[in-house]
Order: sequence, then structure tokens, then C-alpha cells
Amino acid sequence: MTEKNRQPPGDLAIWIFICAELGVFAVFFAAYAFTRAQHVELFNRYQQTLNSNYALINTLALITSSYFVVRAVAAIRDDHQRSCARWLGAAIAMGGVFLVVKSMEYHHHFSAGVTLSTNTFYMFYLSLTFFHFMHVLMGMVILAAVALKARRGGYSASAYTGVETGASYWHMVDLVWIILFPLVYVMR
Amino acid sequence: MKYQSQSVAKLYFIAAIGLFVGQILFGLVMGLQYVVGDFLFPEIPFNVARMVHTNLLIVWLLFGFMGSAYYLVPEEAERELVAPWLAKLMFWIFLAAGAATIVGYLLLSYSDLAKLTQDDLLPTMGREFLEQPTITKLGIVVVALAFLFSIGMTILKGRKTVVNLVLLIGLTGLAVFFLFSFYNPENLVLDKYYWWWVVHLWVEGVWELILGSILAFILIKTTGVDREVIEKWLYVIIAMTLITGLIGTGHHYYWIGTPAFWQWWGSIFSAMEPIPFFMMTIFAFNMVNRRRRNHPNKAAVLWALGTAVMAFLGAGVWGFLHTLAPVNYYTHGTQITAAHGHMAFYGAYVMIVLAMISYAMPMLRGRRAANSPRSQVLEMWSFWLMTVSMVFITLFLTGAGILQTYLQRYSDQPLDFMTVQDKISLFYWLRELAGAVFLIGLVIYVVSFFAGTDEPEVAEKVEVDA
Amino acid sequence: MTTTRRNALVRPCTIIYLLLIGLTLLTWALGRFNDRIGLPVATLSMTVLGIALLKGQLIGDFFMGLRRVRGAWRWVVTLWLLLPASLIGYAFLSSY
Amino acid sequence: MSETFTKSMARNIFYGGSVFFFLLFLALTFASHQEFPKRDNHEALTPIVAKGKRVWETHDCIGCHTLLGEGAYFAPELGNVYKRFGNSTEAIKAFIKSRPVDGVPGRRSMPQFNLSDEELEAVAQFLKYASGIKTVRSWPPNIKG
Repeated sequence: MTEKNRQPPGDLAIWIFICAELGVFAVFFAAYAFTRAQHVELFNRYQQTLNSNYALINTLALITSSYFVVRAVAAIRDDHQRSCARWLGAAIAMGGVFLVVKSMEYHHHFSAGVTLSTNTFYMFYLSLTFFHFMHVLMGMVILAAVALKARRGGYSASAYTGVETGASYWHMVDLVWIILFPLVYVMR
Repeated sequence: MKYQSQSVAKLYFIAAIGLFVGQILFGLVMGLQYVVGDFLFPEIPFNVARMVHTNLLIVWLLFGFMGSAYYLVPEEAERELVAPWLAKLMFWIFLAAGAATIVGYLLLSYSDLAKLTQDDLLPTMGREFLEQPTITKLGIVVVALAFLFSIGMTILKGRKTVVNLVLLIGLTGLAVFFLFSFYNPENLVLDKYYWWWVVHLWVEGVWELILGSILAFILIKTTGVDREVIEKWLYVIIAMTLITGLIGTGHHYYWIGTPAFWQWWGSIFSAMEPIPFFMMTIFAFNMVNRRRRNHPNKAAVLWALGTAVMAFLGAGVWGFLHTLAPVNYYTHGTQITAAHGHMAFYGAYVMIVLAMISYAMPMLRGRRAANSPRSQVLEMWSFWLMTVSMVFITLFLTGAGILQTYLQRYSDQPLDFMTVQDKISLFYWLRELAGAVFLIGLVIYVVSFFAGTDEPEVAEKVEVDA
Repeated sequence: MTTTRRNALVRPCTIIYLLLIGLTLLTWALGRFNDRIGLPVATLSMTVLGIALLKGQLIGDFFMGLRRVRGAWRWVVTLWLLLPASLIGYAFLSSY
Repeated sequence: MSETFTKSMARNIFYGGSVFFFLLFLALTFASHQEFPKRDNHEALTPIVAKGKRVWETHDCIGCHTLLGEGAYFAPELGNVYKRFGNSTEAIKAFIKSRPVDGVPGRRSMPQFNLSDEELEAVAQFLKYASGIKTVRSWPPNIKG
């Protein structure tokens, strides 16, 4: 095993940002749980209008894309720039799958007339998932920027902090969903 | 002072201090009206005094921001200001428009002022903090555009530093969001919704960018710490400001006919608004501890550190006190809000402008770096008097607010507004007393500019390394 | 990275990936088919929450690479997982 | 590995984060607009109410009173004054009309604005309209405001 680092992979600035984001999600999660405790019946009833098959596909998509990102970092460590860009491209594609599936889910709810103001459950469901949805979008933009730079040969085995920075952000997006999925779709 | 054109800042700073004095005098009038209800009635009713108090605050802070920009932008851009004559012209236009507006408030009844200025053509008057006649608002837009032109061109043509860019973004945002003051729909909910786009997105958004960049400039100059380090933290802090503050607008959308989801979005994000202020405090003290020089202008460093602490207390802590929706349900529109408003404005914006004035004025008045010891001692006395009395004003208003909230909203037998006001009048008297001390501090502040002018300035203590 | 890793038949991250996929399917299946499995809701929810914690820790350690970090940053994800999870756990348990 | 914490990354986060959260803010604003018609009592927004809002504004009422909690804290909340005055616009009009020109010795007193009958009716109707706005949890907490 190599010597341990004092700092997490990537630019420290992104980790400050990641901490802030994780903080917001943590508060949102706790707020969901405690509000649910006051409206158990309402939450249990409307949770059944969600389709956990969609959520399953989405979880698999995000985990897979996270894995691809890990491979992209491994590739650039071996100085394989094109391969790094390809893995990143694959990760972005999986992010795209997430967006499409999530949009289908939203379409289903919106056409049923559900809004943020329908009830407390849907308020939390839409707020949490939409906030996360925006993060997936943001993460894809970041990964795309990294992939483009990698393609142009902007990273190498000796200078790949940028790849790690983008990767860390993307794993954070995945991490949040890992909690969100059971909390909103499964736990009752 | 490195560039001749920086000297326009002096005009702006002098006007700022003059209007500051006016603001405090009217603050004392209002404070007295709280306990002696018929004081100056009907000549200066409370709403007029308040309008003068708040509008003078906004105008003098704008003067302060502009003066700060005119001072620091050339120095950062390493070139003379583009069109300094425009800066001077705009100064007189802004001062004249501001003075005419205040005189209008005082000499005419507000409804006559509205008629005189043809407010019906484009109704924008009569909303809190945006009471200025439409014509004055248009004047503010013209001044802001001219100001942005001369600052922006200077930055474009010169060296582009982070301090300059952040300041420019902040000032541009200030001008852009002010445009929402021209939107005044009949629908009260919409009116209030977008009113906050001026008020909140100013003081909890773009103004914090201005605050951050001025603070960064002063720290670069007085501590000698590497610019890279300071600029990096400036970015992180203002990033946190906008990340929390934009959605944080939601803490104003709890009870004005806006949908319920704002209760959560507003609470969660505004609860994080203290974070950038906390980072700013840590940042300022860190930089001063890591200083590579002992700047002779002790007063300026004191103001800079003071603003970092007081902004955190006033905007951060006192904001957090009542930002969560379940708490705000009871405290909304009580003296708690007034307490928070006083310390936040003083800590974040009054003190940063005074810090910049303190740093720049010696140079603008022909000194090398700092004032004489006598002047600095007086200035530091004024710092402590004003700051401590502001803490007490805030504490007394908080006490008043807690009692008001309980008696009027929370207890089993809620009392009438005016009954409660009578019961808490002791706190208002104490607040007025603290306000008088504040005025003494302000007088000493003004005196410090005239003290020891013929004495030599404080010399920089050079630390010998070897 | 280390030579042992490159020579290995399967990369450690691939094993972790497959593990994550398996745990996800388990979570989904528990939610989907519990009417047939018949776990008490409290057991179901806490199991699922525990699985999520494990998955989060795996992502933090192996994907984000925190197992190769020392000092305070090493535990940032762990801390983040435990904090909301304990609140969530408490809120759910108190609601039954 | 040496410490990496670059200014350019801090800058990217500032720009990216600001744009991201501003877009999110716009999205929530859009969602608010969808909801406004259910809450904002626009059915009651007649020309006389609109005129009343102008009377309200051109006399700087917000300089002493709060309306739905926003304004000055010198005089009572008016978001529910219509209800507090027994659901009566007449009572509101009578109060405004009755204010003494020279105030009340030693006490706070609302100025005598010398409003015309039409203006009085308009501002009273405006306050009635304001009381019909559906605020969350029916803020203010009680009739005292």
C-alpha cells in the first residue's frame, strides 16, 4: 500500500463545496424523517405512488457511472488519456440514463397533477429528488469539461488533480442518492 | 496614494460621513418617538423620520461603496481611472438628487411629494426602503450606470485582479437587482415577492461580494500576506455566500402568501447563511496573524477585524435566531427583526465602509500611510463606543422583541399591539440611551479627522529578522 | 497505483462495484417483495438503512479514495453518513 | 502528494455554484408562480382595491405599520386589521377619519391624512383584500397581529 495522503483526492476547494452540499442534504434528509414521523400515514400512502423500479434503474445507473469514473481516474494514473476520456464519456452516458428515467418519473407525477404544493410528502419528494437531479446535471457538466480536457491531452500520470476533483464531485452525487433511494422509496 | 484619480474617493467619503451623521440624528428622533409618541408630531411623523433614517443609510453606504471602488480599483488595476471627471460629475448629481429627496421628505407631505414627482406615471413609491420618488430611482440608475462604466472600463483596460472582478460583479449585481424596484404590481403577493429581489439579493447577496472584496483589499494592503492566499479565500467565501444566500431568500417567503415549500427551502438554506460570515471572521483573523508587516494604520486593521466579528454576530447569529420558520412564525415583524437589522447593517456594511475610509483617508489627505497617534487613538475610541453601544442597542431591542413576541403572540391571553408597546417601553428607553452613546462615538469619530493633523504619522515598526 | 493491484485478475474497485450492485438489488427486493417476505416494517427500514450506510462507506472508501487518506478528511464521509442516519433512524423508530 | 487548493478551482466553484443556485432559485420562483393564484386573493383585486394600494403607498403607511409582517414596527400589523375590526371596512374608515390633527399628548398617534371619501373607501377595500391572502398557517398567529 502506498503512503497515505493528508488530503482527499482532488482540489481541496471542491471538498469544501462537497461538505457544504452534503450538509444541506443531511438537513433535508433529517427534515424528511422528522416530518414523516408526524404524518406517518400520509407519507406511507403517497410513497406507494412512487415506482421503485425506476429508482432501482437509477441507482444502478449512478453506481455504474461512479464505477466508470473510478476507472477513468485509474486510466489517467497510467497515463492513458484517451481511455480516461472514454470512461468519463461512459459515466456521462449513465448520468444521461438517470436523467431520462427520472424525467419519465416526473412526467408520470406531473401529468397526475402533482406539484410541490400538493402535500407534504410530495413537497419533500420533489424537493429532494429535484435538488439531486440538478446535481446530476451539474456533475455531468463537470465531467464533460474534464473529459474534453482529457481528450485534448490536458492531464497526465503526473498531473491529474482535475480528474480527481471532478470524480470526487460525481461520487458525492452518487453518495447522496445512496441514502435518498432507501429513505424516500423503501423505508416506511 | 499611487494614482492621481484615486482622489475622487475623498469627495464620496466626506459625503458618506456627513449623511451618516444625519442618519444617526434621525435614528435618535425615531428612538425618542417610540417612548414619547408625540415628539415632533405632526411636523416629523415617525414614518418620515424612518424614511430619512433608512434612506440616508442606503445612500451613504452607496457613497461609501462608490468611494471605496474609486479608491481601490485604480490601485488594483494599476492605472488611472477612466473618466475621473465623470466620477466627479456623478458625485454632485447623486448628492443633489439625494439631498433633494430628503428635503422633499421633510418639507412636503409624502402624498404631495408623490403628486409632485408624478408617481402615477410609473408608481414605485411607498414600499419599504424604496420610498424614493420614481425620478430619484431613475437618477440612481443613471448614476449607477455611469459609475459602472468608469469602474468597468478601468478594470478592463488595466490589471484584472480577483478583488477588482469580485467588486465589479457585486456592483453590477447591485445595479441589476435595483431594476426590480420599478416592478410594482397591484397584486400584493407579487409585489412583495419581487420587492425582496432588491432588498434580500442586495444585503444578503451582492453586497456581501462588495464587502468581501473591500475586506480582501484592506487585508492585502495591511497584512502583506500573499495575494494568492487572500484571493483564494475570497472566492470560497463569496461562493458560500451565494450558494446559501440565493435560496436563502426563501426565509422572507414564509408568511406573505407564498407557497409552503418555502418554509423548508428557506429555513434550510438561510440557516447556512452564517457559514460564510463565520469563514470571513476566521479568514480575517488568520490573515492578520500571518501578517508579514505591521501596518502603521492600527485603526484600519481594527475596523477590518471589527467588521468580520460584528458581521458574523449581527448577520450570522442574530439572523439565525429567527430564520427558522417555526420560530419566525412568532417573531416575524417584531423588534427581533429590528435588532437583527441594526447589528447586521452596522457590522457588515457600516464597518466595512468605515474600515475603507480609515485605510484610505490618510493617503487621500497627503499622508504616507497613517494618521498621527492622537488621531488614531480618537478613532479607536470611536470604534469601541459605537460598536459597544450597537451591541447594547441590539440587546435591548432583542429584549423588547422577546417580550413583544411573548405578550402579543405567544401567551394564552395575547395583548393588543399598543398595550404591549407600553409594557416594554423600558427597553426602548435603554435603547435610546445606547443610541445617545453611539452618537457620542460618532462625534469623536468625526473629531478624529481634525485631531493631530499637524503631528507626524505613526511609523511602521520594522521587524528585524536576522 | 501499486503493482499488486494492476496484476490482480479483478480490480478491487470492480469487486466493490459488484458488491454495491448486489446490495442495491437487495434493498430494492426488500422494498418490493416484503409483503411476501413479511419482515416487520421497523426491521425492514432499519435493515435498508444499514445497507445504505454500508454502501455509502464503500463509496467513500473505495470510490472516493478516502481509505488512502489520513487525518480528519479520512472520516468525512463516515461522519456524514452517521449523522443523518442516526437522525433518520431515531425519527423512524419513534414513529412506530 | 502536496497540498492542492487552487485559486482557479475556488473561482470555478464560485461561478458554477452561483449559476447553479440562481437557476434553482428561478425554478422555485416558477413553482411559486404556479401556486400564487390559489393564495393571492386575486379574485378580489378590483380597480378600487388597486386604487387603495396606491393610497396605501402614497401615504407611506409602511413607514409605521407592518403588512404581513413587513414594514415598520411602530404601529400595529394591518394584514388582519379587517378581521380585527370586526370584518368591517366602515370601522377602518372611521378610525382613519377620526385621527386628531395635532396628535395625542405624549402618545403615538396616526397622522390625520385628510383622505377623500373615495380614498378612504379604496384603502379600506385594499386592507380587506390583504386580509384575504392565504398565508401559510394563517399568519399572523392571532387576531392581535
